[in-house]
Amino acid sequence: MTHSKEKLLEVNNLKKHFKLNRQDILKAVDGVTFDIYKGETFGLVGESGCGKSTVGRTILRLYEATDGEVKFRGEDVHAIKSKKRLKKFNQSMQMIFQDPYASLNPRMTVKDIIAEGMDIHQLTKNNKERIKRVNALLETVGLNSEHGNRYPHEFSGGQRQRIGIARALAVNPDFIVADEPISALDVSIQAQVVNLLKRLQKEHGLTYLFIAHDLSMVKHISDRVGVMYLGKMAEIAPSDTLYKEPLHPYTKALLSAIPLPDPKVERTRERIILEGDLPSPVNPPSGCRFRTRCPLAMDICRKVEPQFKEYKKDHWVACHLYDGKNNKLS
Amino acid sequence: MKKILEVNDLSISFDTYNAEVKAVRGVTFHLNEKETLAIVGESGSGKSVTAQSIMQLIPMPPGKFVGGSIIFNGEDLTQKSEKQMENIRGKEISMIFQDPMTSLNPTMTIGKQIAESLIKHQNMSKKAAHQRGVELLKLVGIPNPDVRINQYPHQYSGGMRQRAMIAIALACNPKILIADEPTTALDVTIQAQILDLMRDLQQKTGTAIIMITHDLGVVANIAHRVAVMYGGKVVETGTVDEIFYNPRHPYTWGLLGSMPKLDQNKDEELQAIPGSPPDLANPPKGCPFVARCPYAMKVCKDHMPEYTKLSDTQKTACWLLDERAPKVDIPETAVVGGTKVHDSF
Amino acid sequence: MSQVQLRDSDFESIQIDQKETEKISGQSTSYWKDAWRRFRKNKLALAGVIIIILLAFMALFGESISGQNYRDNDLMNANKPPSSEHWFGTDNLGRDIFARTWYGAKISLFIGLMASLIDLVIGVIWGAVAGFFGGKIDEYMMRIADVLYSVPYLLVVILLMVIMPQGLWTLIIAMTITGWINMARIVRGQVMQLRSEEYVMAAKSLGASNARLLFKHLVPNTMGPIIVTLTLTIPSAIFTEAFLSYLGLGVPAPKASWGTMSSDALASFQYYPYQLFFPAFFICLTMLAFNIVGDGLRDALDPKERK
Amino acid sequence: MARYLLKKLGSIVVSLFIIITITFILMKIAPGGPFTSERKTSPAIEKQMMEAYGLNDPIHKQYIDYLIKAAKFDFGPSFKYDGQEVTDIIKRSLPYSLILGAEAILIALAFGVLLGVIAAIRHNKFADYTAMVIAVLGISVPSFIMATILQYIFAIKLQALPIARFESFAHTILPAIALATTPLAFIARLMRSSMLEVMSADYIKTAKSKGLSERVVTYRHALRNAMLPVVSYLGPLVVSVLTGSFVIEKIFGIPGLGNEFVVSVTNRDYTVIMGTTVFFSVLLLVSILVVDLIYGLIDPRIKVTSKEAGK
Repeated sequence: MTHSKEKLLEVNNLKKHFKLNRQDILKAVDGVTFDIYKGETFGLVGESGCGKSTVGRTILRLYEATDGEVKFRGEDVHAIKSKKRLKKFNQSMQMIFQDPYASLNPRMTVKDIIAEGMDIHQLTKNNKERIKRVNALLETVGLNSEHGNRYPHEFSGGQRQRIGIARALAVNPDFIVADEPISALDVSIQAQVVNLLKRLQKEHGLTYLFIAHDLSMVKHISDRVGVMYLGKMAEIAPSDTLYKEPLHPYTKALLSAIPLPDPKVERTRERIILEGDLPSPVNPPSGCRFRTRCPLAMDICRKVEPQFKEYKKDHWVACHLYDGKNNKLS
Repeated sequence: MKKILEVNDLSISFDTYNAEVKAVRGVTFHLNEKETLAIVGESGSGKSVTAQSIMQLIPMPPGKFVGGSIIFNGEDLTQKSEKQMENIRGKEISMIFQDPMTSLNPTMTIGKQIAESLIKHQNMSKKAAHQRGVELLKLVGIPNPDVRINQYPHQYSGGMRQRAMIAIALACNPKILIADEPTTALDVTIQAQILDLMRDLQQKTGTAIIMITHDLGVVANIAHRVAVMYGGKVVETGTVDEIFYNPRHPYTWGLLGSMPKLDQNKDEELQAIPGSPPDLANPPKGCPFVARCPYAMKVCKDHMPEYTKLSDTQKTACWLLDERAPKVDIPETAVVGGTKVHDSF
Repeated sequence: MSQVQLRDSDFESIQIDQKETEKISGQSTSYWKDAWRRFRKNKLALAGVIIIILLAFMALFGESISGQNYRDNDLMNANKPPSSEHWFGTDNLGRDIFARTWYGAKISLFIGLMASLIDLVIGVIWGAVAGFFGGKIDEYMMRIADVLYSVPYLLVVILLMVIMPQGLWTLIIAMTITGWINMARIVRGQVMQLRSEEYVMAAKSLGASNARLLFKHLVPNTMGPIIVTLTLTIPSAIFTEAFLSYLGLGVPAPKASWGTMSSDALASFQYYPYQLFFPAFFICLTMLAFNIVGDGLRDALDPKERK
Repeated sequence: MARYLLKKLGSIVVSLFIIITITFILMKIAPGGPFTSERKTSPAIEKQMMEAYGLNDPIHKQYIDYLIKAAKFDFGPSFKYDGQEVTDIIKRSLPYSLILGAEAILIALAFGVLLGVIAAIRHNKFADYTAMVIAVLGISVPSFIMATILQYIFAIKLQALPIARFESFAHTILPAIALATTPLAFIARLMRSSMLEVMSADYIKTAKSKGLSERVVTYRHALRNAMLPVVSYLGPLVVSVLTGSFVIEKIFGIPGLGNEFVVSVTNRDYTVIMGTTVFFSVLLLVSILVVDLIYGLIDPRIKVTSKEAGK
């Protein structure tokens, strides 16, 4: 692994609950812990409604956390009160969004969209410098200065997504949350964006939190991957390890569910097919949240919530199968 | 193998605010009995329009039938009246759509929505149709079908709605099922369930399936044959093995290359296809892929290549297959195979 | 298929500049330019604009064109049909209806415009604040609006007209006291929806202040619905004024509006239908013009049509 | 459902309380006392009357008295007509207004929906344009002008229908049409756009792909769902008809509640004004509640929307 072991971001027992009405609370994120090292890409996967996007947004303080802490370079993000500090923090953390059609203000020119961060943080001294910098950014993401005067609706999905990347880069961030940046794009365009993100990471020494539901792409781009299920972290491991030796039954099922572009393999596969649907995060199952769909569920799973523990070096899992005395599998 | 459906040189346009968009430009393919044909391509390639025009579901205007034929049972569907089509839709050919959330009528119970086609095509009584509806829900794997049948779509989860859609489509044992991106809006684990169900049902009923998708994984999983569409044209067609193991069109190479392999080295770049798809309001004169093709030649710009027959089943439209063109091997990034999977606990 | 003679040289590789495929043809169009282009194609709406301009012009300068004025009565010449001297005829006091019509236009349009503008200001501020801050603030603000809304609009206006001294501004104030609620609701709904749009999130994550979020992102994107609502509020205000005048609660004499003129003419319309015709016709024409312009703007500004 | 109903009823009570309070305050600050009109009354008699009506009590007592009485639907005596209770006036005039209003609502709904559906089905064709021209004209012609036009054509020129008063069904036709014009036009436009939206929904494609005929698709699938916005317009529809009745009843000389209200306004007969205002508000709030209930019945989703809203 290329990155150092310096922790850039520490997320400790983060919770984000949304109050729906008087009785119902949506526990979108319900106690999630992980670290992101400087210079790495941390992939976060899970099915819709598992809380992965909420994690990203809560880290950036787009949502206020219900409980827990997010430490960026050792400083608790949610404790920042001063406007100035917060602004500084906003500059070092950025986000790339999912929907290339909804993430750009239709009334602003591309130039103004990209320069917005620079304007807010007063990064450029004069208009000339502003234009120069915008053009350089456009160039970086494979567009050119002519595009600056156009409006978002004139661009294709892939181009728009690159504009979104340029906007995030404009403030020279250290850390970028990429919230499903490729899910809305066509396959051939996905690869363009992924390649661009990787190139930028190398050139600018960026750290990514890459949120996605497409496991094969996550594996390709991430150094380590966390798997979420119903607001909880099920497993974290280096991406190769996760794919070669997944521990959590949910991870295994998830991996098994991806159809591979290889007909011969597909024909002979005996895939694990999970029964049923995702339970509601408003009213999650007791004990282990995956037990209602887990083919290996035991008695204890209903009663006790499994702890999230380091099973092997760098390989964390929350499952009673790996509890020592219940450990029948390894 | 008997051909059950033939689409010949089909062209469909749309009048939009600014221009006429030539969405489908001379598409030809066929469907054999009991097989699954995947039509694969990116958004705007014309795959959905092709599928909907088989059912004659394209609203005209703004849609416009430009030419070609769709032969089913020896008759041209493009020449049929609306009344005649009504007896084919739902009975001979059925369709399921991408978004199960919006494809079901929110104010009607699932049972009634299933019963409609049974009453229409099989003259069933309401009671018999209800009974058959319960059986169908059971067939598509919905638990407690006798309770579920009286519920409304919003009481179903996404995966169950798509199951219900399949039950509706299969109610009258159609000869052809057209599935327009049926799993795109679903999560992976639910997608696996639905694909499994579709394969299962095909074995039981022998329905031929046209599967519209952009996901090559889904294609490899379910298809027998594949038609690759780009820019409103079919650029390559063949059996699933031919398309994955012996692709001959640079666009197919590009598609295969842009998918990350599970055992691919992280430092390797993905083989992205550069640029963006062509604007079909103003389509290129020659090969639609020319602007993004790394092997483009002078001829590609102005002349659309004809199909080269590579086997009984594989046809490819590319000038590289002309004897005068330079020899090009399949690039390594497009080579598929040997992926190791762990499918057990 | 046309059989073309191809030469070997046709099979030479060419380098395609990928920059080419990124090129976007055509003029860059902003939202407003695009909307204007669409609006211009709507002939009916354009006709509406022209009618409004003409009406406004006549309201400003029309009164004295025929050499008469709105208040001189001449009982000898009462109830005269249209003639070369009195183009629209005279009323029961012998006043020139042509001059009165355009004087009335001034009053009617002024009331319509003023009431709509006040609605606009209060409605936009109220709605934007409620929608932007959400939560408790929103709940209380909208509760107040709901209660005001649960008394029929015209009833409120009538009640206020009863207790306040009659006059032009009384009329306007009475009309705006609950009239802004509609605008506030529309703006609130829009702001609520836009607030969770990804581009607002993006600006927020860049560290944008609330003021920036509101004025750079939210307000410009609600302009479309606001303008449409405004153009549709004007005819409803003109209608309300006419309605009230009809009930005898309008502008006091000798001032005249289209509403008071129709009201006065009603008693004898069987004998002098032209006295009712002119003001009534112009009320309808104005409302029609504003309505079709509003419809045209809605079509032109609707973001749904832009994809 | 019971909880929902209770909550709604609660908010109606609160709204009513506020409305009564506001009308009370407005009345108190209104210029001129109830007896300072053209009728000359001696100071002694006036004082006596003030006493009789409880107008000399401290203001808070008057307020509480009024609240209690209003809760019992007792709005006190009319200031202008001796010996007449406001409640009696309402009772006497309400039937006229009810019949007229019901007719107008029926006309507006039936023809509005019909026009809208025709326009949507024949989208961008002649019938569509015709229907929409009718609708725009309907919105642009105020009801009182419409009433006069109708009177002129059908009563004066054609002599086909009675010009005024309320004596038989024939008498109600013209005022009901005049009253219905604006809401009819509104419903037609609403119905058209809602129908167009529904017709392009995915589930309509599903219905067509089942082989259902155009007619079945339109009526069984599209119409019902497209009606939902029209149902939510029923509340404003009641208001529109109510307030429209002020002028229409005046023009046609119908002794309905609207007419009473207008007369009381010109007479500054405060108790009648207040009574009718409160009565109208109750009517409106109840009709909005009824709309909510109907909505819940035809749209099965309504019960869960509050849960999904959080997403």
